Amino acid sequence: SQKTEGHESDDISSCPLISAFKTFQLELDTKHDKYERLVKISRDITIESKRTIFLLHRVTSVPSTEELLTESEVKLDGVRQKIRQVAEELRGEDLYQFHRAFTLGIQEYVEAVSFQHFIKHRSLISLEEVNCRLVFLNGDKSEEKGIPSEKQGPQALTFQVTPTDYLLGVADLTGELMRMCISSVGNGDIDTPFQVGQFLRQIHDGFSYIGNTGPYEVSKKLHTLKQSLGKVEDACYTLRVRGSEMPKHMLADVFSSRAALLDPEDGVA
Amino acid sequence: SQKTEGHESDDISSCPLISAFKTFQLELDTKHDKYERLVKISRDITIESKRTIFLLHRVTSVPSTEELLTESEVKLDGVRQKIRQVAEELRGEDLYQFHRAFTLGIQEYVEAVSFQHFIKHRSLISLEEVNCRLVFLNGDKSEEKGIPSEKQGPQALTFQVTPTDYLLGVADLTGELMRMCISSVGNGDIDTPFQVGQFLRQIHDGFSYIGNTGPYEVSKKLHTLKQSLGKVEDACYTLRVRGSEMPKHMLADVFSSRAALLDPEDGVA
Amino acid sequence: MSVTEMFSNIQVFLCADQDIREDIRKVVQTLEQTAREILTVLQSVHQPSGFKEIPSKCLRARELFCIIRDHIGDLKTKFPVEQYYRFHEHWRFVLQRVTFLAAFVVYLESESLVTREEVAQILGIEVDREKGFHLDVEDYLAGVLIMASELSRLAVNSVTAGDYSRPLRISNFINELDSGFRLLNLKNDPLRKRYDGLKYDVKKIEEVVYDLSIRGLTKEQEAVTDK
Amino acid sequence: MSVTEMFSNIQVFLCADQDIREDIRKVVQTLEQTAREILTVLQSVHQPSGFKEIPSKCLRARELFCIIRDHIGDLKTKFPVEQYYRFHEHWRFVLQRVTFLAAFVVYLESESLVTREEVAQILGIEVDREKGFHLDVEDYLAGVLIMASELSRLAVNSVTAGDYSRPLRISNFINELDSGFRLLNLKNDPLRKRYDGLKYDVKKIEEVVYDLSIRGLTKEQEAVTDK
Amino acid sequence: MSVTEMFSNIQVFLCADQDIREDIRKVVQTLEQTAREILTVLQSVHQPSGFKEIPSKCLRARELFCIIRDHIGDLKTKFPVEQYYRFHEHWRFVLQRVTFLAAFVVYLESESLVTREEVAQILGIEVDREKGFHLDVEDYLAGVLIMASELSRLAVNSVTAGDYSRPLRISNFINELDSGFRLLNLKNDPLRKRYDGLKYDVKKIEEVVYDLSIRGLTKEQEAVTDK
Amino acid sequence: MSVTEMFSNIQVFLCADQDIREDIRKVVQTLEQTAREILTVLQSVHQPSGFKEIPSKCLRARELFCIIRDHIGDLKTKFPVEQYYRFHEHWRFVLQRVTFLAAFVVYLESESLVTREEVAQILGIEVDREKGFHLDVEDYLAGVLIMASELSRLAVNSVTAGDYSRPLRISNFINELDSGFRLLNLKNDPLRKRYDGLKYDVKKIEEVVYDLSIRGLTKEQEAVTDK
Amino acid sequence: MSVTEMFSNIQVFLCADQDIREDIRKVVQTLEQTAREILTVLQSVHQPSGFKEIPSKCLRARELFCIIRDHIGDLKTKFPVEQYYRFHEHWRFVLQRVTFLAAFVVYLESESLVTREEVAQILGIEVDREKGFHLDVEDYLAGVLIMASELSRLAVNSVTAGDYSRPLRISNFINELDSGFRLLNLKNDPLRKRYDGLKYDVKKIEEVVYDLSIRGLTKEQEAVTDK
Amino acid sequence: MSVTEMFSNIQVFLCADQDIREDIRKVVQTLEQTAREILTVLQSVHQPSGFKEIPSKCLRARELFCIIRDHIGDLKTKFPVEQYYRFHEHWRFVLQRVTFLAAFVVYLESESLVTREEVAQILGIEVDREKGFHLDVEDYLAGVLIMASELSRLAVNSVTAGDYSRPLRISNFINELDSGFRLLNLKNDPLRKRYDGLKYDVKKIEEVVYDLSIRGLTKEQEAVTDK
Ligand SMILES: [Mn+2]
Ligand SMILES: [Mn+2]
Repeated sequence: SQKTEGHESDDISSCPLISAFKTFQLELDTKHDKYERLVKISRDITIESKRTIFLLHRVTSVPSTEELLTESEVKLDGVRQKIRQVAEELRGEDLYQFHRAFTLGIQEYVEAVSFQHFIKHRSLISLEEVNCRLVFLNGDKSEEKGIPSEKQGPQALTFQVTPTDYLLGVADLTGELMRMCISSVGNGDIDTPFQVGQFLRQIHDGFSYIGNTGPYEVSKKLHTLKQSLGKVEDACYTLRVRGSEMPKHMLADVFSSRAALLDPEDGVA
Repeated sequence: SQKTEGHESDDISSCPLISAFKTFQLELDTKHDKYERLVKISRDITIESKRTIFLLHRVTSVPSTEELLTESEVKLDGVRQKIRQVAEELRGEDLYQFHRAFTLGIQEYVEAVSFQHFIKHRSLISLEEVNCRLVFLNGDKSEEKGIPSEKQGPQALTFQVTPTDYLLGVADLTGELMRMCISSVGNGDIDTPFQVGQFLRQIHDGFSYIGNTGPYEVSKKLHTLKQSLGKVEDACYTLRVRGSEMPKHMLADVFSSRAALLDPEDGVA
Repeated sequence: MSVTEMFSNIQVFLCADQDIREDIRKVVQTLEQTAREILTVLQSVHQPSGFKEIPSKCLRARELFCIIRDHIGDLKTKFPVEQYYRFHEHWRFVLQRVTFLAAFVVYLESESLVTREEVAQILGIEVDREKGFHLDVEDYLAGVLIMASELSRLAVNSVTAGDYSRPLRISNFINELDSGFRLLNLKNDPLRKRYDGLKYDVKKIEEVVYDLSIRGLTKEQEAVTDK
Repeated sequence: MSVTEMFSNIQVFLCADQDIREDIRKVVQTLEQTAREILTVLQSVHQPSGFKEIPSKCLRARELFCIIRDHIGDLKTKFPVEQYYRFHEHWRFVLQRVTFLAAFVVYLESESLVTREEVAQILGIEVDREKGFHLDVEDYLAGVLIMASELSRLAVNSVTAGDYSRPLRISNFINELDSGFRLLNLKNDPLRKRYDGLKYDVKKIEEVVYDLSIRGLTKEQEAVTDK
Repeated sequence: MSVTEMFSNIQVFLCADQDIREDIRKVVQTLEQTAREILTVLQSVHQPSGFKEIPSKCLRARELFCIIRDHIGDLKTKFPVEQYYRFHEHWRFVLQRVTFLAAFVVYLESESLVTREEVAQILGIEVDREKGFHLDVEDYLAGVLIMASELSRLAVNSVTAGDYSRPLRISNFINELDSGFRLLNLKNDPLRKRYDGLKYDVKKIEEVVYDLSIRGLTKEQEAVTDK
Repeated sequence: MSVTEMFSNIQVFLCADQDIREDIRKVVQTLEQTAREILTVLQSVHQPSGFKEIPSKCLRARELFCIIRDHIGDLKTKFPVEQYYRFHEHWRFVLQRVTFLAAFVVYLESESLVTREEVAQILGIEVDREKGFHLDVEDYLAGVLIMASELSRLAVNSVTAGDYSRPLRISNFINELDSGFRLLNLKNDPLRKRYDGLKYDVKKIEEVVYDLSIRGLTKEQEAVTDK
Repeated sequence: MSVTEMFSNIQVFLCADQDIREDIRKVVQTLEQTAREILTVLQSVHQPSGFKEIPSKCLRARELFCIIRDHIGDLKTKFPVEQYYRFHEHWRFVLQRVTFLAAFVVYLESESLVTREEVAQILGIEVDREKGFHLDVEDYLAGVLIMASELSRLAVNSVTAGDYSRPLRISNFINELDSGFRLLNLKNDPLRKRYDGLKYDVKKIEEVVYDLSIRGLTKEQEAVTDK
Repeated sequence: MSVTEMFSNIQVFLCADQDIREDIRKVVQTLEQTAREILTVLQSVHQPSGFKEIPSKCLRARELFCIIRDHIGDLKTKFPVEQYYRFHEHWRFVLQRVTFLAAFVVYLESESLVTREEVAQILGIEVDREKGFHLDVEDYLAGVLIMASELSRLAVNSVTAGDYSRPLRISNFINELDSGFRLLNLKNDPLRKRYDGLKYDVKKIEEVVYDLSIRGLTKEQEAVTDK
C-alpha cells in the first residue's frame, strides 16, 4: 500500500506524521497477525477437542473402554502440542492481551480433558492437574527444530489455564455428561447414570456456591447446567422406578440377554 | 381432503364430532378466504397508493402541476374502486373482524390522498373529507356488471376509515412531506419548504396533543414525525440563512436564470 | 376546520374509546375471578379422593356458571354489539378459559365433547355473530384444546386413583378429537400453535395406556367390566 | 392459620395495592393530558408568527399550571407519603415532562435557568423529600435536559423567523448549562444518556451561530441593537 | 442508452423478483396441504386397528405422492433452476416434511432407511444440484430425524396393540441411525439441535424394550417367531 | 445562585446517594455469599445419602441464618428506613432467595408452609412496613414459589433414593399451595410468570406419583407404614 | 450402501461446505485491501492540488483494477458458479465498494454514468447471471449511490479549489441520476434507505450551485467557457 | 481434593479478583473526575472570548495533568504490572479521554500532532509494555480521533470568533491525519468505527473552508497574513 502514494510519496513519507503512522501500522499489524495466528490455533484446538469428546461418547456403545481411552489420549496429545504453540506465541507477552483469541479453544480443551478424566476416574480433574499437563520441556521442541541449545535449560515453557476458562470448560462438560447419561440409559448401562447424577450434583452445588461471584459468562451457564442436571436426575429416577419392578440380579440378567440380542455375532448367549 | 379417510370414511363421517369439525372447517375456510381476499386487495391498494405518492413527488421537478394532479386523480379513482371491493366484502360484517387484513392498505391510501390534497390546497384533508370520497352509489357497479336492480336503491355502499387508520396515514404523510421539502430545496423552490414547515409543525403539534391517548402504533410514529419535522426546519433555516445574503428580488432572478441553465432547450433566457 | 380542531375531534374519539376499554377491562377482571373459582372446584377431580365427587363438583361448577352468565350480561352493555371485534382482544383470553371450563364440566358429566351451541348456552351468549355477543369458532376450539391438555393430566391421575379404564376412554376421546382437528386447515396463528401442543397430550396419554397394557391392567379392567 | 386463610389475607393486601396503583394511574393520565395542553401552547413559539406572542403564551401556560397543581394535589391523596418511591415509576415520566414545561416557560420569560425550588413551587410540591411529595433531583435534571433540546430547535426556528440575536443568547445559556452538567458525576443511568444528547444540542446551536457569523448577520443584529 | 432507459430496465427486473416469490409461495401452500393429507393417512398406523392396515395405508400414501410430484414439478417452473439457493428458504420447511413422510412410508414398507436417492425419486427431484431442483443433504437429514421421533411413538403404540416384536426392530433401526449420525461432525446449527432430540427417542425406545425384557415378552415373541 | 453553584449543590446530593447505594451493594454481596452457603448445605438433601441427614442439615442452616440476621441488621443501618422502596431493587433478589431458603428449611423440618411472620422472624425483619425493614408480600410469595420448584426436584430424587412415600406428601403439599395461589388475583408481573411455572411443578409431581402408583409402590409403602 | 457408508459420505459433503466459505473469506479480505488502496488514490482528488492530477490518478486506479480482476478471478475458482446466491453475502459488501470505485473513476474520466456492462467489464465479471459470476443489479445501484455521495463532497471541494463550473456539471449529473432512481419502485430494503440519502446529496449540491449563482460565479465561469 | 474444596479454592481466587477490580474502579472514578475538570478548562476555547486565552487555558490544563499523573501512579499500585490487559477494560475509556485532552492541549499550543511518547510523558506512563503501565497504540489513536472531532467543532467556532485562518490550518492538519489513518489496516473493531467518524469531521471542515472560500474570506486572511 506504500506504493499507492504515487509520485507524492517523497513529500509525504518525509512528513513525520506519516512516518509515525507507518510505525503504528507495523505495531498494529504485528499484534493483529499474532492475534490471528492465535485465533487459528485456537480454532484447531476447538475442533480437535470436540472430536475427542465425540470419540469419547462412543464409550457408551463399545464393550471395552481401554482402546477408546488410548485413542483419546493420542488426540489430546495433539491438542497439547497446539497449546504449546499458543504458549510459544505468548512468550514474554501479557497473556491477557490475547486472551480473547484463544479462550474458546482452551475452554473446549478443558471440556475434553475433564471428560476423559471423568470416564477414567469418575472424578473432577482439578485446575492444577489440567495445568500440570501443560508444562512443555524446552528439550522436545528445540531438538525437533535443531535450535542451538542456547535457550535450552531447566526452565520449561508452561501454559496456565485461567480459573475462569477452567470453570467455563467444566460447565460445558456437564452438557456432555448429560448426553452420556442419556445414551447410557439408552444402551442398558445402569451404573453410569447414577454416577453421573451424583457427580453432576456436586458440580452443580459447586457452581451455585460460586453464584455470581465470577464473571458473567460463568453465571450465565448456571441455567443450562440446571437443565442438564434435571435431565440426568429424571433419567436416574426412571431407572429406579422401572428397576423397582424386578429384583436386581434379574435385572443384570435381562441386560446381558439384551446385549446378546444386540450383538448376535458374539454368539455366546 | 375428505377422500383421504379411505375406507373408514363411513364410520368416521357418521361420527357427530367429525361432522361438527367439518362445519368448523367450512366456517374457518370461509373466514380465512375472505381474509385472504382482503389482504390481496389491501396489497393492491398499498401498491397503487405508493405509486400515486411516487408520481406526486414529481411535482418538485415538473413545470406544471395540473397534469400531474389529473393523473394522480385517475390513479386514486382506481384505488377507490379497490376500496369499494373491500366495502363489498365487508357488507354485513363486523369491520373490525377483518381490520388487520386491510389496515395497511387504507393507511397508505390516506397517505396518498392527503398528499394530493396538500399539493392542491396546502391544507390537511379531514377524516370526513376522506370518508366522503368513499361513498359508492350502488348504481355504478350494478350497471357495469348488469346485476338486476333488485338491490339498487337510494342506500349507498360506504367505507369508513377509522380515526386510527387516518392518524397513521397522516403520520406517514409527514415523511413524504419531508421528502418533498428536501427535493424542493434541491430544485430551487423557495416557497414550498416554508409552507411544508408551517404545515408539519401543525401536524406535529396535533400529534403531540394526542400523545399516548391513542393506540401504541400512533405514539410510536411520533419519534419519526419529530425527525421529519427537524429535517424540514433545518431546510427552512438553511434557505433563510442563505437567502439572507441577497435581496429577495435578486433571489427570484437567480432562480429563473438557474432554471434556464437547467433547461437550455427552453431557449428564452 | 383547522388542523387543531381536527385533532381535537379525534382526541375526543380516542378518549371515548379508552373509556369503553377501561369499562370492559373491569368486567373482564371479575369474569377472571369467577373463572378461577370454577377452576378451583374442578381441579379437585385430580385428587385421588376427588374421583368419587365428580358429580357434585360438576353441580357446583354449574352453579358458578350462573355468575359467569351475569358478568357476561354486564359485559354486553359496555359497547355497541356490532363492534364485537373492535374489543375482542380484551375478552378473548377469558372466553377461551370459560369455554374450557364448560367443556371440562360437560366431559366430566358425559364423557362427550361439548358442542359450540352448548357452550354458548352455558355462557348465555350466541353462536351466530348476527344474533349478538357470540362465541367465535376459534375461541371455542382453543377452549377445547385447553381441555385436551387437562385430560392428559386426568389420565395420569386416574391411574394414581386406581381407575384403570378411564385412561383408555380418554385416549379414544382424544384420538377422535385429534382426527377432527386434522381436518382443519389452520393458519400460522395462535390456534395452530395450541394445536401443535395436542400432539404432546396424545403422546402422553398413549404412554399411560402403554403402561397399563404392558402390565395387563387394561385387560384386568375389561374383565372387571365384563362381569 | 390454614394455607387458604393465609392466602385470603394476602389477596386482600394485593387488592389494596392494585387499587392504589389504579387510582394513581388515573390521576397521572389527567396530568399527562394537561401537560400536553401546556406543550401545545408553548410549541407555538416555533412558528414564525409565534415569536411575538411569547409573553401571552407564557401567561396562558402559567394559568394551566394551576390545573397541574390541582392534579398533583389530588395525586398526593392517593397513597401514604412515605411510600413515594414505591410508586415513583408511575409519575416519574410525567413529572419530568412538567418540569421541562416549567423550565421552558421560565426560560421564555426570563432567559434564565429555573431552579429546583422554582419548579417545586410551580408544581406545588416540595424540594425536600422529608417535607412531602417532592421533586427528585434526577427528575429535575431530566426536565432541564429536555428543555435544552427544545432550545436547540428554537435557535434554528428563530433564524427562520428572522430573529438573529436569539440564537446567540441561547448559545450562551446552553454553554453555561453544559458546564454545570460537567460538574456532575453521572453514572451509566438514563440521565447520563440524556446528558450525552446535550453535546449534540450544543454543537447544533454553535453551527447556527456560525452560519450567522459567516454572513455577518450577528453584527447586523448588534448594529440594530446598538441603535 | 439514456439514464432513464437504464433505470426503466432495472425496474422491470426488480418487479420480476417479487412476482417469482409470490408464485413460489402459492405452490408451497398447496404442497403443504397435500403433505397434511399424507400425514393423516399415515397417522392411523398408531391406532390399534391401524397395524393391520399398514400396507394399504402405504399404498394410499404412495398415490398421494404423485400429487406431491406434480406440485413440485409446478414449483420448478417458477424460477430459473440455478437460483435454487436464492429462494431456498421458501420451500425448505415443506421439503423436510415431505422427506419425513417419504422416509416413514419406506420404513413402514420395508423397515429400512430411505436413501437420499429414493427420496429424490419419490419426490421427482434430483440428488445432485447440478442436475436440477435437488434435495439438500441437510434437508434430507432433517426429514430422517423427524421420522425417528415418529418411530419412538410407534414403538409405544405397538405394545398397546399387542405387537411386541416391532419395538425391538425399531430399536435396532434407531440405534443404527444414531451410530450414523455420530459420524457427522455437526455444527451448532438447527440440524444439531434436532439431532440432540434423537437421543431422547433412543432412550424412549430402549425403555420400551426394557419393559418388554423384564417381563419376558421379548422371548415369548422370539419363541413365536421361531415357530 | 449561579448555575455553577446550583450544580455544585446537586453534585453533593448525587454523591451522597451514590455512597448509600455503594454501601448497600456491599452488604448485599455478603448476604448473597451467606445465602449461597445455606443453599449448599440444603442442596445436599438431593443426594441419595442426604435423605437421612435432613435434620442435621436443617440445624446447620438455622445456624447460618444467624449470620443472615446480622447482615440484614447491618443493611438496615445503611439508609433511612422510610426510603425502603427507593433502594428496594438492590436487595429484592437476595431477599427472595433467603425467603426461599427459610421456607425450604421449615418445609424440611415440619413439612408445612412457612408463614410470612415466620420468615420475618427467621430473617430478623418485620412484616408490617410501618414497623421497619420489612418483607414485601410479593417477595414472600416469590420465595415460596422458588421452593415449590425445589420440591418437585426433591420428589424425583426421593424416588431415586428409594423413599417412595415422600413424593405423595409433597404432592399433597403442592396441591394445597396451588389452591392458595389460585385465590390470588395476580397481574402480569414477574410473580405471575413465576406462578405459571408452578403448574409444571404440580404436573411433574403428579407424574412421579403416577409412576409409583402404577407399579404398586405407593401401596407397598403404605404396607410398610402400616406395620 | 450401509447406513455407516451413507453417513460417511454425508460428512465429507458437510466439511466441504465449511472449507469453501473459509476460502471465500480469505479472497474477500485481499479484495478489500486492494479496494482500500484504490480509494486512497482517488481520495486525493478532493485536495486543491488534486484537481489537476485527476487523469493521472485515474490511470493509477485503472492499473489497480487489474489486481481486483485477478482477485475476483481467484474468487470464482472457489465455488461452483451456479451457487452464487448460496454464498452471496460473503462478497456483497466488497462488490458494492469496488462498483463505487469503478463508477467514480469513470465519472472522473468522462463525467458520465458507468453502465452495469462497463462495471462488469472493469471487474472482469458478467452482467447476466447465466454467463457466470455476475454483478447483481441491486449491488450495481448501491455502488452508484455511494458515488453520488462522493460527488456531493467533490462539488464542495471544487469550489475551494477555485473550480466553479464543476459543481454545475455535477448538479446536472446528479439530477439526472435522481430522475432515474425515481423510476424505480424500491421496496423498504437497504437500497431504499441508501436512495433516501441521495436527496441530501442533491440538496447539498444545489446549495453549492445556489451559493455560486447569487455571487454571479456561475456566469463568470460561463463567460470564461464562452471565450 | 474434593469437588467442594476445588470450588472453594476457585471462589477465593474470584473474590480476590473482584477486590482488585473494585479498587481499580475507585481510582478510575477520580481520574474521570479530574479529566472532566480539564475538559471544562479546555472547552472554553470554543467561546468567542476564549480564543485569546488559549495559552493561559493550556497552562491551567498542564497543571491539572499533574493530578492525573498522581491518580495514575495510584492506579499502578492496585494490580501486578504484568497483568495490564487483564484489567485493561476498566481504564481504557478514561485513558483514551485523557489522551484526547493531552493531544488537544498540545495541538492548541503548537498546532502539531502529539506523539505517543509525549502523551506517555504527560500522563507519567510508558510507551513500551515491557517497561510498565503503558499507553496502547490503539488507545493513543482513539484519543487522537476524539481530538479530530473536537477540532471540527473548533473550526466552526473560530469562524464565529472571527478567526478565518484557523479553519484552513485545521483542514490541512486533519487531512494529514486522515492520510495517516488510511495507511492503517484497521479491523472491524471500535477503532475502525471511530475512524469512520473521521470522515464526517473531514467533511464538516471542508464545508467550513468552502464557506470561507466562496466569500473570499480565505484570501482576505491571506492578504492580512501577507502584510
Ligand atoms: Mn460441548
Ligand atoms: Mn410513505
